[in-house]
Amino acid sequence: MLAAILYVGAVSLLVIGLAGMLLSSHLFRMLLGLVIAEAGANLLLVLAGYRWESAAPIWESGAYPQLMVDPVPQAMVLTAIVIGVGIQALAIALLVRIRQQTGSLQRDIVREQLEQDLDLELGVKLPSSMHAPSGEGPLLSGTRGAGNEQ
Amino acid sequence: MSNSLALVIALPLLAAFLLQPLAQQLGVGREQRSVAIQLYAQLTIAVTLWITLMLGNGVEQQPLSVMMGGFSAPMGINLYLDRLSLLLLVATQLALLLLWPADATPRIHALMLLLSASSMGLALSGDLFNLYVFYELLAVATFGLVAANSSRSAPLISFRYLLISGLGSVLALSGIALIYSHTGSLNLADISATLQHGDAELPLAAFILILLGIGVKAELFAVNGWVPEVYAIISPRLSALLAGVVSKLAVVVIVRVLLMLFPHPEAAQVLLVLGILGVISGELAAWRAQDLRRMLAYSSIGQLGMIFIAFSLSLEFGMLMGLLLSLHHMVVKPGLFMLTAGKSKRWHMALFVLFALSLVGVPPLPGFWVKLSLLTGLVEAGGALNQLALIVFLGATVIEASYLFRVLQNTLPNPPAVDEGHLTVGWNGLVGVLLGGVLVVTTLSVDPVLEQLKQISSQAGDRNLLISSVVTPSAEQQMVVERDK
Amino acid sequence: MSRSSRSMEWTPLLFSGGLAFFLFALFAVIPFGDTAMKVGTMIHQQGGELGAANLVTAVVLGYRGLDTLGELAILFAAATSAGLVLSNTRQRTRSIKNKGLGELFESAISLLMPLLLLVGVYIVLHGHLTPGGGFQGGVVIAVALFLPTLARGEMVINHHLIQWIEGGAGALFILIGVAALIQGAAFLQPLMAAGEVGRFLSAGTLPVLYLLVGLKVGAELAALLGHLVEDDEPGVQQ
Amino acid sequence: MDGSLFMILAALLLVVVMLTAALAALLSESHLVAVVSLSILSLGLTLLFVLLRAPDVAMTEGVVGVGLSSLIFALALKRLRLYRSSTPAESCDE
Repeated sequence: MLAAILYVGAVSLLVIGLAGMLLSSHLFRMLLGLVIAEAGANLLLVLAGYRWESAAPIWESGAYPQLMVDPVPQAMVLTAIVIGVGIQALAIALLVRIRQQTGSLQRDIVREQLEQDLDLELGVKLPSSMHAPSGEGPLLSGTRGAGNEQ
Repeated sequence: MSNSLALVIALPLLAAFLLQPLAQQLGVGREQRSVAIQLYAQLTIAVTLWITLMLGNGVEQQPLSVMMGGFSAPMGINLYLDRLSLLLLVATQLALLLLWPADATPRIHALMLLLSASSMGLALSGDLFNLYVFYELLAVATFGLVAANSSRSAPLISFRYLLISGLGSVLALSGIALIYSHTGSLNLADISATLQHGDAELPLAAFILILLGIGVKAELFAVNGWVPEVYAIISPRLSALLAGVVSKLAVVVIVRVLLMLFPHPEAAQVLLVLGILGVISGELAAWRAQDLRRMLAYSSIGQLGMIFIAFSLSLEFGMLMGLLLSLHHMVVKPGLFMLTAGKSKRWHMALFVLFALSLVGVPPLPGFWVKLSLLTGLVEAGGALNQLALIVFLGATVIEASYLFRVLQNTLPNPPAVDEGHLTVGWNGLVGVLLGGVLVVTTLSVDPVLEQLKQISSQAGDRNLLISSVVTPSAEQQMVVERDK
Repeated sequence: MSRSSRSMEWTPLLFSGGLAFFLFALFAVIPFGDTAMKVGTMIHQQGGELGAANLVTAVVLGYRGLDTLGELAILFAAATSAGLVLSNTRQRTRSIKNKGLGELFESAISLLMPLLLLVGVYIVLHGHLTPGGGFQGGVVIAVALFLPTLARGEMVINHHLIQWIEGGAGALFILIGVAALIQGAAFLQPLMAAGEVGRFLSAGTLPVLYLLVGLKVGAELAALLGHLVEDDEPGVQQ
Repeated sequence: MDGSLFMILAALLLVVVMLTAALAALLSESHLVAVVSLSILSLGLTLLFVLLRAPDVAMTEGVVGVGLSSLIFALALKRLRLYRSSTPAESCDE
């Protein structure tokens, strides 16, 4: 019973987070999705080290307890949590820059902007005529465009 | 002595930590400072190369397993150096030396050092969670390097890369949780020994999770959305490094996990299917691409798909095939990326033709032998999926030829003017020439190279050798190492 | 390739749906409460040899010290990257003068800060005995160092100092590992006598390592937070 | 006491709270509510870790998830102007 509740909780967090990452229309919420999924994965790791009727793996009144839970997954979760918060702060820094440059954090808007910028930078003609077969793109100008960056 | 293998990872980290404080102390001009820092960083890598070569001497007979902290095998973390990881390590170190970014800020140099440390860790580590940590370090360093680009879209591309990579690491972490609750261990060799008898469902599921996780860096189908964007904006040197070397490190980690932990046909099938999908999607997108950089990026997805197909074949044969394809791609792709830098000149075109011919598989270049042997391998393997892979593989070769020659076709009628002022070759061009040279030398000596690679792959595919060299000697080592208690 | 991004909406849905099914099916069959615990049992039996009363600390700094080193490197990479991302605008930055939180908060925080620092250091130094240690204490230290910035609304973060702390602490962690190597032992092998389990002065170099971890984590996080507040206001130059 | 009713009920309650908070973090209109929900999720996770005999992890999750992470997100809300009732640009930088 307890196992079912905990595993369902952990996996649900994982799935809700991943779905949020993939489906959100706002970049900030996508990041929140990642944080939720990480929480789920961390819970799974702790569950992997749990043992019935055991104490925390810490010296108690002169000796280690007879039965202890597994300390290894706990150490791994410590590492994972700290890694997670570092990445999270970096992501916020990136969001700040994105916001400065595109003025928006809506997924569709920034994505469109991104494709325009990339095409511009790489010297691809903007799709002025939709009839031009895409395979016949001006690869040459791509080469030169890249070369001109220096 | 063998304990100093840890320095290969520790020295770049140490250098990275100290780089910024030291840089502030330098009282020289901005330019000299930049040169000094680059020298400092490259010297560090050169020292690790030296250590690697020193320790790599006896690896032909017996792989080296070094325990961190002097603990015994499943309890502590071990580094594992066999001929395969030696080859990768040396290739990585050479690539880092050749492709180190010129005149960059101290922060970039620090990130490059972290990238170096993490890739060496990925090549060496024999512990599942430790691999995850190095994998994350590699990812975070790459985010920074991508975002540092002057391109306007750099932060957004980096952010998207971060999300995909984060998704991958969450999946990998759950896979590790699954493995741990099943085997109670994180050491690859130890898990391998444990899993030899037992049911296959849980390990298979864990393998899929870890595969998707680490597959992000290996440009595996379904988690490779970052590839075209990232390679479009980062410098050719960094593209060459990431596409050429780092992706292969991720591939080798996947293969290690596959061969050592889950040598089940189902796991190989998953790899095969994802490989086929990667080839199809990558090559088609490359064919439609409108600029050279993204074309190369997409084609790299396709070629990594082929590498996955190769590794999914039977153990001894697939290992060799995958290794051949990987090494070939490791030379050709950086070469092509390096040629996208700088003004195109006539000899650039000549080199481009050489690389393109080998990539497509025209005899007598190495690419031909590699593709031919994969072809025969797929025919011999039989089975519906393998035949599908065969068809896809042939189709992909045709498409590859078509888009690569389109580049030439567009270029040859109006060749770039010879600019007199630019007689200097430049470092990027020099690296391109060097890689071309490697290709030519390999063409001239196919047989001995193949012989070496056969030995490497047979050693890498030997599970029992791995288990015996990690789990047993470390117990003895623990007896030898005296701890003052 | 994704100009037709609308039609691709089903892919993530399918992906997460498939994953959900896969994961639920999977974790339903894992043993709970009596997992294999092979390494865990070994550490229960031998973990005391390191002299740490808290076995998690023994794992973090002893058995899996390389992971911790990697983790410090990741934080360092994140802080460096964040600095790189936000420093491009630094030239245009007007020195930020936010309103701050007002007099009352300021004095409250100036009382709170030393207290928090003390708590942080306490947590770090008892990491080998009680729950907590370098990471947790480091975070508390980082927040303590950062609070004045938040209260006064101006940057008081000394980047020079932080760089030295983050670089120096990380380097010392590695150098302690290398010291073991020079003595002929393995990299990161715990040095000095383990001592009596449960005493403050026990567990050899472990508390020293944890102190370095705490300093490093605190410095990295303070740097990260600093980068996040220091930059100019968003959307201004648009 | 592990299989006891208390433990089951506590775990159930915490899991329900956490899942609700997770959904709220992704679905709510306001970004502020989303960030607060995330803190609640972390708090639930912290208590769950205590229940699972992982005091070290609980402490980390408490300090990092409830404290630091919320601080970072609060800064982010400010920097990204995601407060629903945010003041116009001029009034922020005097």
